Amino acid sequence: MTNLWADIKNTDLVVIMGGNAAEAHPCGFKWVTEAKHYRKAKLIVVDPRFTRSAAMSDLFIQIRPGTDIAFLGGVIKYLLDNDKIQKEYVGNYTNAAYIIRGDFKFEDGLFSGYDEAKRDYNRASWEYELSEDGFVKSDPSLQDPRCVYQLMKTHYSRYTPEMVERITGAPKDKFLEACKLIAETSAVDKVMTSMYALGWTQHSKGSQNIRTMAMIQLLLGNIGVAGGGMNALRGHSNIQGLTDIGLMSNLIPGYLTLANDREPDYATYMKTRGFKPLRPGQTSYWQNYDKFFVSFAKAMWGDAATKDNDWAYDWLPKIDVVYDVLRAFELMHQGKMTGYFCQGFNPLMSFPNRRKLQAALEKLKFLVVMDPLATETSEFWQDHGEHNPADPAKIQTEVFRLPTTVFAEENGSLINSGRWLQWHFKGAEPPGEALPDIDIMARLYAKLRELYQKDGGALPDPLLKLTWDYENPLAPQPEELARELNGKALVDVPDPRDPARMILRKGQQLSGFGEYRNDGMTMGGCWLYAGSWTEAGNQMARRDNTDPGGLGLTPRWAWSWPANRRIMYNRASCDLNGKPYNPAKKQIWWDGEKWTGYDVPDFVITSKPEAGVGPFIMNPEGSARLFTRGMLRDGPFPEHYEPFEAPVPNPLHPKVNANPVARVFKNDLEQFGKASDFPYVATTYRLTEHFHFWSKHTRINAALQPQEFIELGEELAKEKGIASGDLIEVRSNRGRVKAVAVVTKRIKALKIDGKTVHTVGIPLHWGFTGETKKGFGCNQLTPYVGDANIETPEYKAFLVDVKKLGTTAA
Amino acid sequence: MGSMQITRRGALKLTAASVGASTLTALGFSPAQAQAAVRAFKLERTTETRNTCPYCSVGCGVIMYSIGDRAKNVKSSIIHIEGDPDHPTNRGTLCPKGAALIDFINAKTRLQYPEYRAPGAKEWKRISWDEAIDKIARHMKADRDKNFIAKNADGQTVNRWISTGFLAASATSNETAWATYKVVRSLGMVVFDNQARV
Amino acid sequence: MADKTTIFDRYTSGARLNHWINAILMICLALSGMALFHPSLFFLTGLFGGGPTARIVHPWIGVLAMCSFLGLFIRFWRYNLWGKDDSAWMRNIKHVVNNDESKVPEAGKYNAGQKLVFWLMSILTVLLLTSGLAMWDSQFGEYTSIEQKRLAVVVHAASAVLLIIVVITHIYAAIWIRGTIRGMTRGSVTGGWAWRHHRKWLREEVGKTK
Amino acid sequence: MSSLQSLDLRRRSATTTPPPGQREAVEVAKLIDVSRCIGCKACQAACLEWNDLREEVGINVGVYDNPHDLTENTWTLMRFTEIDVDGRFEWLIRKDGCMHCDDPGCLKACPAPGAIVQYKNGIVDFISENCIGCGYCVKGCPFNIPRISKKDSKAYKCTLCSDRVAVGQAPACAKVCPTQAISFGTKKDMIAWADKRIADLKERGYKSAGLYDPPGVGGTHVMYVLKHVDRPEIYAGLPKDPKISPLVDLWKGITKPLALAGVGLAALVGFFHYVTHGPNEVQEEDEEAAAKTRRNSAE
Repeated sequence: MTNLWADIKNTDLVVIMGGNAAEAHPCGFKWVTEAKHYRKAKLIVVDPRFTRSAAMSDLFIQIRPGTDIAFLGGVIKYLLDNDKIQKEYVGNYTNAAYIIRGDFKFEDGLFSGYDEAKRDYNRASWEYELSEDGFVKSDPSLQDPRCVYQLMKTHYSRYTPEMVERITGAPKDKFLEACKLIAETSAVDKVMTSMYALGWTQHSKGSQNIRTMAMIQLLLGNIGVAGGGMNALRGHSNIQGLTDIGLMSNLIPGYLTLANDREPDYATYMKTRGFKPLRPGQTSYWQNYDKFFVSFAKAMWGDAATKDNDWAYDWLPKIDVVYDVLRAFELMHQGKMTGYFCQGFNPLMSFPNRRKLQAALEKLKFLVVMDPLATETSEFWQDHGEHNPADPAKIQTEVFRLPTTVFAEENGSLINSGRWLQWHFKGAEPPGEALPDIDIMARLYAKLRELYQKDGGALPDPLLKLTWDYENPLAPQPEELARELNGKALVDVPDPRDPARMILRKGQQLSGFGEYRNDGMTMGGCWLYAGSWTEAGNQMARRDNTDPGGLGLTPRWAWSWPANRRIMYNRASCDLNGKPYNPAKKQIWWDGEKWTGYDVPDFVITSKPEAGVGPFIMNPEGSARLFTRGMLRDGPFPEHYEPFEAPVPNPLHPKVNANPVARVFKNDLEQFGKASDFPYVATTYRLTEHFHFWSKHTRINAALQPQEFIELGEELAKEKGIASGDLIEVRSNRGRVKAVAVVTKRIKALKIDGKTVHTVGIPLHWGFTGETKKGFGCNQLTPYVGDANIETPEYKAFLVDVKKLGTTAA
Repeated sequence: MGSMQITRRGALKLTAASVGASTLTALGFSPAQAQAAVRAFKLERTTETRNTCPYCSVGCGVIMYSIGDRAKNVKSSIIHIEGDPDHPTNRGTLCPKGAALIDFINAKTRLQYPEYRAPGAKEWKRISWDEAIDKIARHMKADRDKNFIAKNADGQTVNRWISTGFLAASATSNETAWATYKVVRSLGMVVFDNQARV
Repeated sequence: MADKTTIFDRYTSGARLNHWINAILMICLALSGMALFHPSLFFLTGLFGGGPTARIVHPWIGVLAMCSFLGLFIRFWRYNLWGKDDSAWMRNIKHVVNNDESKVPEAGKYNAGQKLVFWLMSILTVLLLTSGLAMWDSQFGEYTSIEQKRLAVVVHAASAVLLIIVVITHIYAAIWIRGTIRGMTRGSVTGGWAWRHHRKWLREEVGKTK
Repeated sequence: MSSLQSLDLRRRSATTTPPPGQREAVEVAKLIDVSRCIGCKACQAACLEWNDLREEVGINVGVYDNPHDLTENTWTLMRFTEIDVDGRFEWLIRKDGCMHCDDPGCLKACPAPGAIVQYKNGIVDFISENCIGCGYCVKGCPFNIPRISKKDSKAYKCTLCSDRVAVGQAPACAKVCPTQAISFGTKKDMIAWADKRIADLKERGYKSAGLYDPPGVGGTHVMYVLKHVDRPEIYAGLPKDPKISPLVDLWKGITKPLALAGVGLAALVGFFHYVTHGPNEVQEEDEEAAAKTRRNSAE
């Protein structure tokens, strides 16, 4: 979230699309109901189903799964055609005026530079035109045909309301009604918020779904503004933290990236990460990259990371490709993996194409599951009848199952969607011999260290020299780790202007990432968390909920990254002179000497407005990108591509049907089904009664939604002779699910490009362990293809067939 | 006891009276009233601990109520969880998962001790932590020493290990994440991911 | 005087046993039923071990009572068929109340008042049975709707009250008409009693022994 | 004044002596704003959790309602209705449970002294110790709420968390509700809040939005804000004009003492008849006449 949960109360229009906040985030959705009551806000819900969020909406529009870009592209066209944009904001705070290289083009569904053999683009042409001084050329009048604004206008000219209806099935009149409501928020005193979640990410063009809305929000001037923003409603309680701390194939904490094979040394590595400003006088905050990197290296290896060894650059692995989960299981399936750890994660149920996952796990030599609950993954080798057929005698995988604590049995911090780091406290001892994950990792580390110390082996140094100076090395305390994440001075740090004066004492906790250094004098695990545990103590445990300004920012409750800032890009809530666009909702302002206000300014606080520094300080150009340059693999402007399994060819460009750069493994390609065999569009989702595959282990939740079911519209049910409560089978080309039919008015048949298309809804929660009735799980059906940029699987749009099995459900 | 006496008295009257005893109503006889106090408030004198709901990313504040006052001889056990009214996001409210958190803590399927499943085995076998950690570490070392890629085909140092992977949790704390990150990365593991991807 | 007294058998030991079983069950039913009928009588549940047990045993006693009543009905129904004399007896009931039976037709085994009691008891018993089953939630709860149960409760209560009044009448008559009770205790009545109250029956009995 | 009760009583089932009535208490109410209810079942979960109840894990019968009806464990239940109202599709979600009637039919019907009480604040509570399990409350309730336990044969229903309210807390469901579809406070405040909600709904085009506080049962201490208050029955059969059934009134009203009086009267009539007319005794002439008859016959 660029903003925070309680800030939703400040909005005038909520658009829930690509998510279902009422169902998946009920307590966050509260702020929608508050906005509706106190600000008379409207709620638009666009979804393939009439969800619980839709039940609260003023306008609901049903679309076909996987057509969000078509819908939103149509909105962009409407805004541009009707000049419903926040012009000052777009002109000054976005790259709308910037000139793009002459060789950039888009034709027949492809951007310039496509290489079909590699299924990839050469993205060189997706770039600004630079003048001799190295800065981006621009045309503030927005008239240049090569400026972003004009290119965008041309690009979306194809997304007429008629085309939107043809692709998405959304009736033209309703679509225009939504456009009108959205357009109203281009006024400076009106704001819209976008609440989305996995309904946008879980597509082969997930990143672009989100980008399209981000572009709309920029056009409307709604980013950086209270009640606005792009609000990703993250799924898990600490998915934000896990990502911040870089627990992904290619990440270093704080969104730094691992080096790749083409970067043999630190200097080369830093060359592409220095981020020289692209416009005069811009902050380009990533210029501090090296400070963050070096402090991280010092946190890892302390004295062993020196300037001379490039801060232990070689001890960090270099990547040739990103080893995301889909690739991991593909490698496993090919028999190329030996071992696999699942820490609080249940991939057998969570990843697509369960049959493939099962076969892959059988090929492992060892599997380690660390979990508080008996997950399906840990029991993949057990025979559970039709819900998990297996022959244990034939499965050679060794499985270790290690019991862990739950939230109630440990101290620590979790980061919510609004980037708040909130500390929690232990209330009871864990059951039996269960241990905190930290202790398990520490014991494992101690054992490995012992073995390498004794016997040597492949590159032992990074392991042996890892900083592990915890009071009890077998059970580091969360408080110790949290202080390490924040960072501290390793030596007395002198003031550069007066070397005799020390600005930091050795061992002192850093108060912010501004104190991070690239010379090895400081260490810090994650620069974004600098300020979370300062000399003043644990800021994450703060509990003062006062709310100066009344916007719900509560700046003294817990601590939010970066720098306790509650609304990101908040400089953009003010005009060029530093005055809030909407005085009724002041966040920060220029008081004549400095930036001040109720929030921590997302800006150099002494930077005068007349200096012309852009509000998007992380970007070298200082402005937000309507045109993303080469940042995303599948295009600088979002384009509608069909899901890999779609009921119709792409009406915009039938030859380029699906995302042309999404990665597909060979045997998965063969497993895509055709519309002739699998005529219905399916989508998967969570229900409010359950949390993924956990809450089926809790008695109360199990009773609230006890058994697997599948939702289908009345028209399809009638066609198939299916009544509510019947037992039905849903098949894709990868598997099948037997479940109870819930026939509903909430899913209607759509007219897509002249063809009637039915949608089938498949909730995901049931498996073969826990308190609920046993189920198959929707991922028996889902396709093994991911988003072109981040490889999130396309769980949300695929093809199935439906068959009635019997009249009484088991 | 009160009602017992009533019963005896009633019985006496009955034996004394003829069948016309139904006229007893004329006496306006009424049994003594048992006190109708409402059920005792079950949280009185329980111990409160602040925590955060571990499910979704709204990050609702919860208060856990446990029996015992943390005295030495009392084992704390959480008996009830409800929303933290001071929390600026949830303001005391919870969703159906959060409201049932107590059943997550006490789930029948909570794991109690380390278990091991041997190749081809049909059953779990309980093992000690030491044995589990020792076995896992030896597996890891054997694979790492065998398959560690120090240099790529071009002879460039890459120091990566791709034959064992790690899938990290998304509900563990930042502190767990950091401890995990340190161990995983120092081993050179790159088949490393978390729930953010899916 | 003793030598003048003649004795006539009125009830067999089986009939007596049947009657008293029924009487006891009816009293239990009345006590447990009344206990649940009006708060002022709730203390009567104490006789049955408290409210819940009173609630549990009442319908089971009812089942037993129905069985025993069925026995009585089979034994006596044909003596209770209504005749012309019975109507005349009824019309002149005030003389009976005034202890003067000479102004009413001679009664057979049962006079019209007794027959009325018999048929009222039979009808009310059937009503109590059906309404009782309809509201017996623990056994047959799902077979009736709430509205039907509500009606059943009213019918049950009304029938029960009427039945109790009938029973009171029955008992009072037995007390009032001296010499009656020995019919149900010893099984026999004196000839004088029969002459005075059931002369026709006496003549029939005498005729039988001829 | 002296009383061990944590809440004062207003009514007590099957009791002929009135509870102390001098003290006055503020009436409380729970307001369920159906227009803000997302059907998340948090209330259902919180109710089970707070009251230490666990529902059986059932099956899905083709709807979202789980379990499919109120039970002795499920004192509150979300009921879902898919319906087209005035040409607009709506997914109506109603939290069902005890309405805490001001004139409670259950209490009226209950034969067990003190098994059902009404506190001065309006809460109608079942005192399980006194419950005899007869099920009369089920028959007395105009909303079909109480359920008899299969385990202990006692009647159960929502207590409006009387234990929480007694110590100044809101009912568990009201506190937990994420969207403030459930609020709790004094009845006066709840009506005022409902007015604001109704104004908002009317602005949004729901002309027949209104408060459901049915006068037929004297008003309730659980009230609804409905978008279509003119058609409460579309909300999974919420009764349009609930009243205690006339049959219940018949059996619990004046007829009850009248019936007892009838029984007493019958006994009295007998007694007075005996006093005035004396016993009807067999006379010597009767015996003689009988003996004579026998002799005649024998001849």
